[in-house]
Amino acid sequence: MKQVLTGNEAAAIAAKLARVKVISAYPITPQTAIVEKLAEFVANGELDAEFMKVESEHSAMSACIGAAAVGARAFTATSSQGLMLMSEMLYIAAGLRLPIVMANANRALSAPLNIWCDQQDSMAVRDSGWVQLYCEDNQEILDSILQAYRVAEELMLPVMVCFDGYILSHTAEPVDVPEQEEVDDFLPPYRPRHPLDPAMPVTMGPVGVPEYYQEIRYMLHEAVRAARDKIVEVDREYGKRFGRRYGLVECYRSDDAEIILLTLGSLSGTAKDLIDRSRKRGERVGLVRVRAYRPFPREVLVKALEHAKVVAVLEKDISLGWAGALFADVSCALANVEGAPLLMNFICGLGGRDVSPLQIREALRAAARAAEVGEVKRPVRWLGLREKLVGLGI
Amino acid sequence: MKQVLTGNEAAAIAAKLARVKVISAYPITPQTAIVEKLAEFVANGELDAEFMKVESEHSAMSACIGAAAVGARAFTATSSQGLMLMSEMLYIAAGLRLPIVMANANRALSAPLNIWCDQQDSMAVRDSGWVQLYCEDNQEILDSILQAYRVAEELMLPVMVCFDGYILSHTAEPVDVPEQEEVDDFLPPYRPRHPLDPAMPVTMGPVGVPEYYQEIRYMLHEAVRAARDKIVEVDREYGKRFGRRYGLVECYRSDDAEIILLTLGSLSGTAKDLIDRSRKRGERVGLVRVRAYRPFPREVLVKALEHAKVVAVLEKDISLGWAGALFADVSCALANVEGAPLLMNFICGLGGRDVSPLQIREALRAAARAAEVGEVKRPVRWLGLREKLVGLGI
Amino acid sequence: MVEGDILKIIAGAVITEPGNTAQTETGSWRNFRPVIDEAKCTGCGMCWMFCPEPAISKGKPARVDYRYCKGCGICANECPFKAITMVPEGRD
Amino acid sequence: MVEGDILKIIAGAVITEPGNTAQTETGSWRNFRPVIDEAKCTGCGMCWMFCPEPAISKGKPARVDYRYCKGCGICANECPFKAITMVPEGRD
Amino acid sequence: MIEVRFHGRGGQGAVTAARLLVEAAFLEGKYGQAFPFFGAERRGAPIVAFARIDDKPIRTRTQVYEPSHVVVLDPTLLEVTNVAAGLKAGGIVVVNAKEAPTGLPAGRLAVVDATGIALETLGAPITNTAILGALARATKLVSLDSLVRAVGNYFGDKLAEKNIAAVRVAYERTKLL
Amino acid sequence: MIEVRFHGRGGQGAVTAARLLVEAAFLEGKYGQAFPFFGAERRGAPIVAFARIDDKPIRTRTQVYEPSHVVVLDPTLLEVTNVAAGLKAGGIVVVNAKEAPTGLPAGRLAVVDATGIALETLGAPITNTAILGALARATKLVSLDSLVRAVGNYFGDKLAEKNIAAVRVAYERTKLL
Amino acid sequence: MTAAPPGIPEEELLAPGHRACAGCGCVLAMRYLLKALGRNIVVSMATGCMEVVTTPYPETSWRVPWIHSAFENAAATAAGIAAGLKALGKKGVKSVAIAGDGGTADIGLQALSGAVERGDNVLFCCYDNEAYQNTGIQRSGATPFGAWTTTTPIGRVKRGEDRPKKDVPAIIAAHGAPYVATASVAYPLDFINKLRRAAAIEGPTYVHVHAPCVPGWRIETSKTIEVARLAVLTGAWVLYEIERGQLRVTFKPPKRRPVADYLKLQGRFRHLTEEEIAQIQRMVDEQCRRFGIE
Amino acid sequence: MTAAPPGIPEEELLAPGHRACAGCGCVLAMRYLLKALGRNIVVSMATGCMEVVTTPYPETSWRVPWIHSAFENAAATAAGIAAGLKALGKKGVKSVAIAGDGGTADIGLQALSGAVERGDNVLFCCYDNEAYQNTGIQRSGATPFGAWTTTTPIGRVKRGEDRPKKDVPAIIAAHGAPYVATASVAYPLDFINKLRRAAAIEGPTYVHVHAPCVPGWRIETSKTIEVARLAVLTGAWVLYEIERGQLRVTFKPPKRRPVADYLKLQGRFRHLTEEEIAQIQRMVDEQCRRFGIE
Ligand SMILES: Cc1ncc(C[n+]2csc(CCOP(=O)(O)OP(=O)(O)O)c2C)c(N)n1
Ligand SMILES: Cc1ncc(C[n+]2csc(CCOP(=O)(O)OP(=O)(O)O)c2C)c(N)n1
Ligand code: SF4
Ligand code: SF4
Ligand code: SF4
Ligand code: SF4
Ligand code: SF4
Ligand code: SF4
Ligand SMILES: [Mg+2]
Ligand SMILES: [Mg+2]
Repeated sequence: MKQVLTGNEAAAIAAKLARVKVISAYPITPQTAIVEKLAEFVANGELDAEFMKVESEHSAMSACIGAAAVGARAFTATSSQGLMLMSEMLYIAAGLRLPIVMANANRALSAPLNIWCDQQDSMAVRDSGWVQLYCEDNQEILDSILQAYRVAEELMLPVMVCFDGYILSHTAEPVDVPEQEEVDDFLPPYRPRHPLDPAMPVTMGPVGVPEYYQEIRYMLHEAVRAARDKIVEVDREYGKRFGRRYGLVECYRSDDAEIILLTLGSLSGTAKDLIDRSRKRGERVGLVRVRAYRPFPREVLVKALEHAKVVAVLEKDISLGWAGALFADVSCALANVEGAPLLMNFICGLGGRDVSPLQIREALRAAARAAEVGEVKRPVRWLGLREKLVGLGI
Repeated sequence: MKQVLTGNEAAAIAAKLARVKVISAYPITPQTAIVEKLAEFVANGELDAEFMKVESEHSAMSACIGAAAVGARAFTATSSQGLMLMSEMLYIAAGLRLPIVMANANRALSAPLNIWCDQQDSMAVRDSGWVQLYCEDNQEILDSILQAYRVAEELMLPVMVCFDGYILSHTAEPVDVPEQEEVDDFLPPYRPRHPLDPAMPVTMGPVGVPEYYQEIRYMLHEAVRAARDKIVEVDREYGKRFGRRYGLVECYRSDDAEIILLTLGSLSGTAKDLIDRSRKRGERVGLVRVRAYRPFPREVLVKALEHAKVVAVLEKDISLGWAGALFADVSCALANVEGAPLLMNFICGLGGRDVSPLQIREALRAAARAAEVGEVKRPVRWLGLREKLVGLGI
Repeated sequence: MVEGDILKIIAGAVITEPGNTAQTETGSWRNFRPVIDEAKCTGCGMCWMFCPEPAISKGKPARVDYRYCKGCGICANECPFKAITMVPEGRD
Repeated sequence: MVEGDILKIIAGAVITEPGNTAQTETGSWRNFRPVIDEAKCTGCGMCWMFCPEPAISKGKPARVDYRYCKGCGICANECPFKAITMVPEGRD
Repeated sequence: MIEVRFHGRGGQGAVTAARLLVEAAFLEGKYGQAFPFFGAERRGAPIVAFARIDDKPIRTRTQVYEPSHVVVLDPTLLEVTNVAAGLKAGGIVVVNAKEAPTGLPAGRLAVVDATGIALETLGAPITNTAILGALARATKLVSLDSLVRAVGNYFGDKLAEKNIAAVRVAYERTKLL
Repeated sequence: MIEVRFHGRGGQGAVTAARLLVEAAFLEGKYGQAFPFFGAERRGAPIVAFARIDDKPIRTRTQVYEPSHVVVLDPTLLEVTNVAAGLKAGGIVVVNAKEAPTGLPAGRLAVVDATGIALETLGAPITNTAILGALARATKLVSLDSLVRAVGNYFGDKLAEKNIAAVRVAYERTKLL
Repeated sequence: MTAAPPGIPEEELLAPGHRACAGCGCVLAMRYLLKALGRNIVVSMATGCMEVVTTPYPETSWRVPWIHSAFENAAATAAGIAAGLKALGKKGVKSVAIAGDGGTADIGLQALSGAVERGDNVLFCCYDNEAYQNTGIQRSGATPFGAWTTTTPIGRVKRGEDRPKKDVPAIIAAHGAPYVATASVAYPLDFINKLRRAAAIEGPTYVHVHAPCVPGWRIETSKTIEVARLAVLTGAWVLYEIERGQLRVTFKPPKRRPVADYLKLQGRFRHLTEEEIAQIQRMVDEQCRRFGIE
Repeated sequence: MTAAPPGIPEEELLAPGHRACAGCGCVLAMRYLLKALGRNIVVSMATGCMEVVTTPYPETSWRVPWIHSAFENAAATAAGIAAGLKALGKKGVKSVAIAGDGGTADIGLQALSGAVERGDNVLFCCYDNEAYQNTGIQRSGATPFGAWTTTTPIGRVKRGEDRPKKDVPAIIAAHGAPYVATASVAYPLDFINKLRRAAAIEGPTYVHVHAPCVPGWRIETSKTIEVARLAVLTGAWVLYEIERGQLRVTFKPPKRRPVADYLKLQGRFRHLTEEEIAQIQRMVDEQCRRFGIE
């Protein structure tokens, strides 16, 4: 049934449809409404789950780890400072191979404190062994969370479903909510392989001595890599059942494009509108949106980008003093690729700065110039800075 | 005066020579001896500082923030889980532009728990706005910490001095310890610009609303970028005074090399010995060691690598499901560079796995093959895995 | 801070003008306005003591600073002498 | 675990053989060996109760499992009947 | 695509108003988007919210810079905010006020005493549903019927009835200037 | 480059022994590196430590796979560890034992009753300084004099004296087999 | 009391123009705190309503040196400040940490506990509005039994908060802190005196002030003080101090009013049944008995 | 006692071959704990000596389900386990958290406090060896006054730990936990009985067991039990339980021995002067007075 839902509501409903058993989360803007909604479901008896009001995000993730380890389907949600505070536990959840699903409403990092959208938070934990999916709209949030449990439980990996704070979390729009029975068919109950169970005692989280540690990490690495195929497989099945598919990356009018915008998350929508307008003017521009950012979909991307002259990577994060994370990863994917397109990086939308069509157009124009001269002078640029800014303030 | 010192001792002595005012740290292997040594200095009256025995690393960094904010020179040290637990505060320390210096004894991340060396920990916080220096030996640890305070205080940026756990932290070797007076000449007392002081009340860490946040981040980004020149400048002065210089990157027999090993930290030493041996056999191989990893020294690196046929990046970290962090960054630096060398990534030395000369030779051989065929098939490979490893364990 | 049309930001976003929220007149938030009956006011200071902004100055009579008063009505509720009335703001 | 020469690791490094440290005989750490005087031993069980490994079994006389006994000497110290003597291990 | 900006004060329900508008449009088979612009402000402080309505799915995610219409939930805002900023040519400003405010260009104004109506129908000065009645009347963006259904769906039984009354009464009493 | 492997038990001071060897070499103008190989083991468990000595700065940071010499601080280790593993041709095994242990290749063995000497000189079975005396004697890696100075620098006054005695006595009593 | 006590300093170190809700009890607590402690302090504040409403860049309401670093570490930051001041030889400047109940009882408890355990020279003030108000009224450890919040909603199977209020003052007292006190914004002089006593002690001291939140408690903006006063007059909130282990109740309500008088002004308790109210009355009675209040 | 009490179960759920130091008191505590609680538990253990020595991959000493996730979150992980067990309808399985004194009093306090505040069905056991032993003897909040550790060295201007031992049982009792108890490895039956009582309660319970560490306390390997017993016999460590607020001392030393008897066996107290010992004696006397011990 279609309903008008905010991104947060879509996430909460997805968790409910997934019949999560343990919810353990801590309030933080702009994610809080997810947890509030789930509290309501539980209070009303609509969802039969343990709702844990933990005292911090570190404990939120720790409790999910405990719950998943005994074999309960666990869910949490957070943002920004919350994600940072639990970052130690993210690596551990992945290392323990526990299929936790987390919604992250993307928000800027302190200091200064800022509750608005950018993607610095989830980017900061991109090495952790979590699968990361970035959503473009509220429908995708709901669908991705349901898919996430399948991927997570089949590969024994945690999955983070990321979506832009406020821009999606607080925006209401029509979302198709599947029926519970259909979801139940798609997503069977979690059957853990080696749960903590007195009937069959196991030890989890031992000391990984140097004789074994690297192999254990390698297995985790390969499992995350295997998620590429698994995401595609699950997505295909989901598509058959529910009529919606997303894939690892989405290619939008990019087949014959000379200039390709590479994006993550909600700004892709605005960019697509702009692409349409540019196409109308005969400009050969297109867009590729990375949905599965970890594992990084190298092969698909190389294919999607290989015919472009310039790829302009727009992203809402920055490895301070250097470049955007997506930009580095795309560069890495295209390393050794002969005739690879020129690469440009546009940092934008930090801390809630609106990414206006004007800014995207500026990126397109810069890319067009680069295509013309066949060279990129300043690979990393910032979009939407207030113009007259003085000094380093030092 | 030359003394036989472990890396941890060198770090502690450096902090003492820097006349740090507040030490706030939490024990964690393999860093603990730094703090123990400093406790001894303070207990003996050799160092006039407040020694805070905080209850966690999150508080260790928080206390450093408080101390630095009132204008006291602050020092801390950590590793691994400790770094992860304080990661939220790392972004905040940088955002507040506080010149804290931290020693990080590089150690693997849980799970599984592993107390041995790799560089996953500091890599995990590479976006945070901290300057990161990686040391090759104990002398460099001492020198880098002294340099770090100059860079930190002149640019109002925190600096992390990273060195390999056990491999340096617990290895004793000769270190030249400068005289206190010489250090005092090089490093004057910290003079904060806007300390928290009732005589001139300021507000630090406000809410960075969307109207300003992006500009504030941009300034931070530019300050970190400015650290490239500052590091070189301070290093030059240090060299004049103490006779030792390091620069942003170290080039070892790389000028005419066809194959260049790109490294971080202590494994560079082993690799240099190997390079010498290969050179003796007439192989045109060299090494480039990245000392300043953040800000990433793009220009110097591009120059150092431009004539190579293949660059083999050896690193002790992995963005799980993808590639090493240094590899992605080097790819990014070389993006758009015409005739850039082929790039290969070798993940090695995780969790204390010894990086033997054999492994490095394997990397060199693979690079040589790539140079021959002019193509890289599997860009990311693992060195030193125990051979017969089965499945994903799922 | 913006000076002229130039954005000047101190490193770390440090604010060096203590108390400069005073430049923002939150009186505009007000829906009801406290009006002091000067005859009834004894200058007891209770309204001053309990105003969260603060937007009342002590004295006989006490005086409301309408630039900041948000119209919460605490002063009226707490005035021991019922000297303050809240009247609707801005409409009509 | 290593089976044959193949390394088999379960995802997440889960260990499915509870108590398998027993395959590691820490008795090799021992410098002193507890020797029980069977005549004196009453089978009171105190040594069994206080052995940290555990490496003593209850009974009259109690019996030390030298595969695991690290030679700490607690049993000797706690035996109410002084039935246990610690003798240097391995040398001569 | 139609874009509507709602001006209110924190706590007055401007965000809900935007959402209800989108829900009503949705009931008519349209697509929509409702979203707030939140600041660090608390209740009482001026805030804005937005709604977008279109016949095809809405992909754009930027702020609304040039609204098609503007809705003002609280007359006191007229003094502290330029509510007509960026308003598109032909756009209508729907204002909660007893009488037509001055200073706003005539011919593009709809006025309703939403506060009075809310007090009448709900017994509380919560103006967000009443003003939607006025918006529907002034702009024809959605039908009164859809609006009534959307309000009905959103609120619990008792509240629904009262809010529907507010919508209807406001729809009737709106003055187009 | 000379590489020495020390076998001891956690808590016995094998790491310190390696370090003192390097300090002694350093006093002779050489370069050195001393480092432990730590496991999760506690005191009592077998551990190893390493020393490297060379005439030029030592850059290599790998483990020692083929030691030039081996030092065994505790005779009980002979039963549980293959102390001669990887030993280079011509390398010497210096063992703390009352009598020559069996099973180790002869001609490459130096034996000293370090425990006895330690009890004599220090009053405690801490063998790490005594065994260094034996190592110096057997391998000539460092002179007795440098060793004595290194030990003197490392320990506090009282302890220094006793440990120096341990070194000297062991140097004397070492039997080369 | 029919006149403001003369003991309340005139100087306003909290500027107007802050963005707190009309009628906010917590910002009043901040105002009193600054009056009590004066200019020679350095404030470390946790994330929360008071931080957010007082420092929208480029503006600040603070006329004393102030820093915010994170939510959970007000005490640790303040401990670093105290250490820094000491190391720099700056005498006479007090390090003051301020946090909401969430930043104190929950996510910030450990940093506070650590500072107290170490004996750091920090005055910690918790303003207790009984929920995470900044994020929109979620339950905290300090939320009282029975209260509605957005994470303890009133539904078919759950009816509001089901745990008693976490007793942070008792927990800090159990640490052996030299001074622990409770206060209320309805009793400013008592609050101010306690803060001054706390500040005068070299070492870790703790003052916990009860301060209503308009939207969080669902009260009328004008009732903030009335509600806070009723908490004390009903015995739902007890004003006391513990100095070096010695407990002293600083205000005994003359004749305790029924707790319903306190509850009924607040929307967050609207759903309570007679029975639930009786249960709360029993909890309050028990608490008062412990403090020797009739 | 001249015979092992019959109440001690025979079954060994902790396997030998673990890597603890010879004479470790803490691993003995683990052994007793498993005897007390049996097979129907799930253990969540904090990083620390006991975790490290019992689980060197691919080996484990645990014959019950066991997880280690991090240092500071044994309680939170256990709370998740309890929630998971409940959600899955697994009755009769108890969630047990174990941590050292560092993982309890310092870095793990908040997670513990949160679990207690929420009323989670978790039995938390702290084994207290009075320092961070796993990392090589650094002071923790639970390190006693006067003790040497590597971060409280004996130097010219500082002489060992200068703060009293953090009283975690009192802090947890102040949370209103239904059961809080102290124990000692020298009194295994007392310890076992308390664990069983704690496990039987549905809700958060806490048992704090004093357990010597050979290198950390600088004692002889054979003296572990003797030293632990002397702590109790001198009154330096008091065995008690608090059940629903009721304090009961479970063992009163017949005639208290001077605390010096306890201190002198331990190298960590070797540096103490007569005067310092007298000061410690006064602290112990004061503590015993509080507990009604002569
Ligand atoms: C690590 C972290 N988690 C969550 C948040 C989000 N957050 C900010 S303030 C706050 C609630 C504050 O509650 P309290 O301390 O009671 O202060 P109040 O807002 O009620 O004044 C929360 C949950 C955060 N900033 N950081
Ligand atoms: C976040 C974090 N900080 C520090 C450490 C290092 N660490 C591991 S165990 C330990 C000390 C444990 O002390 P305690 O809890 O008393 O247990 P014990 O080792 O004494 O048994 C420390 C500091 C860690 N693992 N994680
Ligand atoms: S409280 Fe009333 S009487 Fe007292 S000063 Fe204010 S207005 Fe005047
Ligand atoms: S109405 Fe409120 S804000 Fe205005 S003066 Fe009275 S107390 Fe102050
Ligand atoms: S303690 Fe002594 S008497 Fe008792 S069983 Fe053991 S050896 Fe025998
Ligand atoms: S010596 Fe120690 S380990 Fe051996 S049996 Fe006795 S108590 Fe057990
Ligand atoms: S939400 Fe509550 S605490 Fe926050 S400013 Fe408003 S009234 Fe004050
Ligand atoms: S260090 Fe102490 S606690 Fe750790 S295993 Fe050894 S004796 Fe036990
Ligand atoms: Mg609060
Ligand atoms: Mg401990």
